[in-house]
Amino acid sequence: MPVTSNASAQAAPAAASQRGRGALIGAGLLALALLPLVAGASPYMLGLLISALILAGLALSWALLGNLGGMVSFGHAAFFGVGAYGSALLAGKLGVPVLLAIPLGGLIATVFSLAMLPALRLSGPYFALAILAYAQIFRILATELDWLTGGAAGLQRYPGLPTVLGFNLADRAGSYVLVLACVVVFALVYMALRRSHVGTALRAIADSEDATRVVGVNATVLKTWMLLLSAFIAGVFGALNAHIIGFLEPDYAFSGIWSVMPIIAAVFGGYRSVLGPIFGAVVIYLFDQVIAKSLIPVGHQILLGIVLAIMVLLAPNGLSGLVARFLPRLAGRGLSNAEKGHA
Amino acid sequence: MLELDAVTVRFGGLTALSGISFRIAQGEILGLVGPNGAGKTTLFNSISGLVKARGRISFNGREVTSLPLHKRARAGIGRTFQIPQPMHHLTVRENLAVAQVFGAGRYDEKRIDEILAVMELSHKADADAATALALQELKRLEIAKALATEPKLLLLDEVLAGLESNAKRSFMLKLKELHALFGLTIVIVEHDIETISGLCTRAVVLNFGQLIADGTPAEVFNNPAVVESYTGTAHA
Amino acid sequence: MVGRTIVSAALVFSLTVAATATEAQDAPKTFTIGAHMPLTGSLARSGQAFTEGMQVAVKMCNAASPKFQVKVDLIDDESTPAKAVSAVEKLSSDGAVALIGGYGSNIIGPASDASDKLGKVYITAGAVSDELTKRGLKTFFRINNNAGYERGIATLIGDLKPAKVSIVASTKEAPALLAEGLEKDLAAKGIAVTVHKFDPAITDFKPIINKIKLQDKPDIIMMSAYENDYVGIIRAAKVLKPNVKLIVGTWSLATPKMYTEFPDLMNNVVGTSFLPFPVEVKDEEGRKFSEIYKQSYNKEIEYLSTLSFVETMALCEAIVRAAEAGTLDKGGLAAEMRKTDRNSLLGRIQFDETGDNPNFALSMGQHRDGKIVLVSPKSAATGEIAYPALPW
Amino acid sequence: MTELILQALFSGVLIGSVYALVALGLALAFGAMRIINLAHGELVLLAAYMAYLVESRTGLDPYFAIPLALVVVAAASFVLFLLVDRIKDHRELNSLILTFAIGIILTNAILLVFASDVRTTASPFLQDAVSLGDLFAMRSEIIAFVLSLVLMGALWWWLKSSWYGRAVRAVSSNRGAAKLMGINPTRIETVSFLVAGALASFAGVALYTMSVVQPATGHALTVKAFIITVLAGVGSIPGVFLGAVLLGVTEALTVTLASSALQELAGMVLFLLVLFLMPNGLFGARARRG
Amino acid sequence: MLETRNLSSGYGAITVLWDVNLTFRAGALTAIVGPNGAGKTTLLRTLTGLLPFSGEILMDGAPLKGKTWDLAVQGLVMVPEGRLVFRDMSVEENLCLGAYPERCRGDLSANLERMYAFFPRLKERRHQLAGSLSGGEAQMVAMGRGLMAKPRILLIDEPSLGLAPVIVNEVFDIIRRLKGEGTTIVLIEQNTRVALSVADDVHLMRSGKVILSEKAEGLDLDRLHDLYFAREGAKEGAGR
Repeated sequence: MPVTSNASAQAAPAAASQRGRGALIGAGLLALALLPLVAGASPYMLGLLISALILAGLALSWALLGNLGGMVSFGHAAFFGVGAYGSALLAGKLGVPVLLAIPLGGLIATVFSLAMLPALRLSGPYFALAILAYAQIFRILATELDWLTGGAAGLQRYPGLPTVLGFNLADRAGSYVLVLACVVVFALVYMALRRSHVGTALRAIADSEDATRVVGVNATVLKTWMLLLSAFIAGVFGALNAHIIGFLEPDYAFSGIWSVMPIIAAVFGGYRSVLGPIFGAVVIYLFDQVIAKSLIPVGHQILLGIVLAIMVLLAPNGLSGLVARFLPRLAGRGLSNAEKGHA
Repeated sequence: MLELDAVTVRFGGLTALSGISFRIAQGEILGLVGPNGAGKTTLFNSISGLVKARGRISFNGREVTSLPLHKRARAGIGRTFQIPQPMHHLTVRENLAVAQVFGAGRYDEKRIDEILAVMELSHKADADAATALALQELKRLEIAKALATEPKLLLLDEVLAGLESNAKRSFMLKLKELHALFGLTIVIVEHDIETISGLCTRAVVLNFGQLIADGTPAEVFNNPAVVESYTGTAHA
Repeated sequence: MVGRTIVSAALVFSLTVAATATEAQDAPKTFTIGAHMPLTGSLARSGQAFTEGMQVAVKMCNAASPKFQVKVDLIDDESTPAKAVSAVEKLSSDGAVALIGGYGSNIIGPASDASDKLGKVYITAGAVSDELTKRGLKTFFRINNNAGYERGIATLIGDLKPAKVSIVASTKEAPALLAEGLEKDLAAKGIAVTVHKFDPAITDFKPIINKIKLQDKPDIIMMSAYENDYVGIIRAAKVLKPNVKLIVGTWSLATPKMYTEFPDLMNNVVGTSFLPFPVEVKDEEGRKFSEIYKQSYNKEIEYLSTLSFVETMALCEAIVRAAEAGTLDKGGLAAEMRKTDRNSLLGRIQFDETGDNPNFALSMGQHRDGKIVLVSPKSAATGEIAYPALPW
Repeated sequence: MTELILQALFSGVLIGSVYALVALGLALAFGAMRIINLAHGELVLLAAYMAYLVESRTGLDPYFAIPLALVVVAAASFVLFLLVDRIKDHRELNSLILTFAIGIILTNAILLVFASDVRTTASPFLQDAVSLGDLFAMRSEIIAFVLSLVLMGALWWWLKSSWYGRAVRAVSSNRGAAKLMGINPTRIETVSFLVAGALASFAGVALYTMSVVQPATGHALTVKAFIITVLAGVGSIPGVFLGAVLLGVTEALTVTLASSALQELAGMVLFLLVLFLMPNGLFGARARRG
Repeated sequence: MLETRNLSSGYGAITVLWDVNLTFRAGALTAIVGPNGAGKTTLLRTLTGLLPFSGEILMDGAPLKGKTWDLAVQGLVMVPEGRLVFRDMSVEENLCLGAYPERCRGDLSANLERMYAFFPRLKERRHQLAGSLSGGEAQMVAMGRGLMAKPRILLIDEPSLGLAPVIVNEVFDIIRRLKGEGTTIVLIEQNTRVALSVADDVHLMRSGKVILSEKAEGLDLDRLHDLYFAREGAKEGAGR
């Protein structure tokens, strides 16, 4: 099955200018992302940004499943935790190099997600909460299988990020660049996928599953791929986080935070676009940690709740939807397909 | 080319189709006739794989009875829906591209252009399917989408309903053109005697899920059972 | 629209933070101690108690030292490691000279690592895992450890010489660790032990207690858990009335607060405690602590507040000593910390090479009609243990 | 062993009866509006804190808090309905996210107002043991059990015999046809949210008397309630009751026969098995797959 | 008593009804016949407020106002096809729901007895779930439910749909009795002969337009069928 860009399917000049503008926006964003390094941000700022980018990766993975797969997950912590444990154990117990263990962690999360295939037949809330159940089950297993996972006491002596070519990935700047690179790579993968015929077909499934299937699309297989890919991405970021934090325990690795925050971030940023969840994660995380916390030291998540509620009610397409509405020329189709027909 | 043998469909206690058997030859244009609730759409659904049927359906000598939906599409069974179901958030061209890539297993832009031209949709190629198209255009898109899968058999569900007589006549010509151009075999659900007579060489009539007549349009519409199935018996 | 405002607000804010970071060290005689505590989520209670003890210590410290003043900057770490690490980094860049850490080894581990990288002294009373002191950090200190809890409880139980003990333990990290250690300790003393681990989510403990009642038939039920679990477990025991002689628990149990809130459940229950109640503090410091605490928070001192009071006092004193010696900004604080040797409500405080307090041992207190009587070890005891004795 | 199992069954039934109250509210709102209210557990929790407020401030029995809880929780439920009703697009997804957000808001609001301390009744009377032969329970559990049965009976009667109740069932059964009967579905949805709020009020007070509550408890309650509605299938009160008891008993038996650490696991596995293998739930009349 | 003026309506961007002008006389049974796709059900859905429209609908000379449920309360009651009963409720509960408008609630048991007298078969099955009924019985439940609302105008949607001829006769016997009681009825039917057997006025619809409006008495059935099937040579035309 050919998975090629359908850019050619659009009128050529328009596509070229679109691509040009896309590249320009991309370069601008990347420059913006590298600014903290150049400007010499404090380790604290970098630390915040690293956490925000981990969340961004997770939100991207959540949005991919939600947007292309048409499935809302309430249990992305399942993939995140499995990826974290997988990578930490590979590196800690088998001595696999950390940079190899991280993608393998993602792969292990993918393998575990195979257990969720029966859930693909479910719709809406049933799927969402079935995944939540998986996250709980994995958490309990991680607690109970203490010969492997160290049980409730967790894992703390496994390698951190290495130094590559004299570049220490374990320090703040290094970790930041690595996590940023991963976010960029997966965002590009997501974009390419969305523009491919498979991506078009997946959008079509969201419109009308029957109509799409009668033209030869195997909806189940495509959705399965999206679940596996989403699990892989979440697993990779779980693994990254594990090696940056240097400590794992079941309650942390499978914490509800990893299920909740990506939803908030993606909805806030606009889960139907690629960049929305990433921006959403960065903005929401910084808002929560820097502003909300200083306003309400205890219970500052109430502000997150309020922001989320307001976004769902007033701007269901999130930030990217708002951007597309107010700055249509700047945003173009690259930033958001969200507004089309969803208003 | 298509063979139905004792095809039966039940929903719970309700029998929607019972023991339907007939054949369609290569190149035929067959009219499928019957009052509301007779089982015409169910028959389409069971041929295209949307509902599970008992009995035997074979297509080009291959049994497809239990084949999943998308595999039947790839085998060459294309269909339209009575209420057009475009992929809303895709452009017209994207609609066709998806159908072609997945249904025909290849991507050929020339052919898409050709189909767009034949279906008179070229000017709308990059318009959003749901928001920018009128009903008649949606119906043409519905057919174009099916054509993009490169079907051998095309099942058309009331594509002519709601058209003015002139529009109907020109659309009939269009269907004949398609039939010749793409070497299709067509089954069409339609109520208009005029249309059936003008378009089809043969008509099959369903009522209460049973096949009650099979013959040339003239034969069929003069069959008292058929007329009665539409108009009912005078109440004594 | 909303989003854009937030973005710009966030940017402005973070720039301000970055700007103030460089100016913060202007005040010549006031030093900032950074602290991160869980103030939200299920551990918020513990964070709150820690914070209270810490604040009292700062007040007392400042009163005693006219030349140097200390203040505390507090950040909610939400019980998540990444946020604790961020907090350490933020506090440090805001000019904190040392850090006081929150609750749970999973938090303390990464946070103290970060602190070590920044060269800042980090002290905690909320992490008992042995792993933490095996890392060879030079700036890490703690006043309590799992070994101490284990020893305290094992001593008490060993003295009572039961034939059989059932341990009910939460699968959370610290309780699970303690239960594991105790199981070994008690077995070594020839006591038969069964452990019942439970998921922290459960609320109905009757099935566990019934199993203990009908299958284990122990002399003592030992609870390694948290407050909400204690209430559930003792309630279930009160309903099923297993034929045991004593109910023992650990942290946050033998406190006046627990008795005030759950008077029907607590009588005769034994838990870790440093002080009897009504407070009979022999030394001046302890008396003052409980006085100020009562004034500030209108309640009796709590177990966790006591812990954080002691660690904060030790830290403040070391800061003052280092400031006087002029080594504070030259990394001399860790050395000053190692010189600590003082008596406290927890007994003698010293820090070894790993930063651990080798003297840490626990007293056990028993609820007795609204009073708390220290019953073990013999050296600290203020009364005889009531045994057998039950809340019902 | 028999004694153990009998006690486990007994405990399971008692706790299950309160789970049932929690789940009924969720199921009712779901039936009428096809929306899973993810803030339902927080509504229950809100009622529990009202009980705490009344008990700690006035020294009265927690049951006296029921009127206050009814007012506060029904009001919260009503506001929640108004907000959910504003959602027009992608209702299934957006309503999930919205109610989820409201759950976060309520949890943190409770935390801000009531602090994170563990709360439960202080009444010695309610905590006293009651024994039925070899079976033991707390008095508050027995009261909650009876309360739950009475409320379920009342709800059953209401749905069966009152005009509003019938309308609620009609809207759940076939929204389009209900309109033709002169039923204004929006009004009926409002009513069902109010009734769900009322059930949550009772459930919360009962929970406060027999268990401990903390601000973070709400989410777990929602998940339990959802599991029960899945076990029960859509559309029957006895189904919800049996589903809830089944969950309670499964949990208690897991503790008794295996390990208490696996209790939550058992619930989740049961949930997934029923979800995957029995599309109609154990006792439900209708399929839930679209 | 009910009248439409230049009524157009449809689904979203899709117009199905084009400038429909119809008058339904009080106390009469008006049948609207036509092949499927003609817009008959769309007309009914528009009249009951389920679809937005342009043009006017007048009841007793005043524009019809309100949502579907308000119209039901005002006495404009629709009997949908039998599949739209409340399947998981009993027959009696279905009937009770028909009396939901407040003006009908008072004498519920008398009202029920009246229905059971009309449909003795339903009395036998009063406690059975409506979802388990046969097609004819479900149709009777739908009609009984509509009658419980004491309608001023009863709109019946294709009562013969999917029913065997014997059952169709039974259903139409009931409609004839209803008409005898003076209820104003609008009947949508593709089955022309049965429709004509009970109707006072007949309208033929095709492709969203009314192409024939006549009194049922003396109507030339062949001409009707020529128009119905759009047979060659048939001339469209409306005449009274």
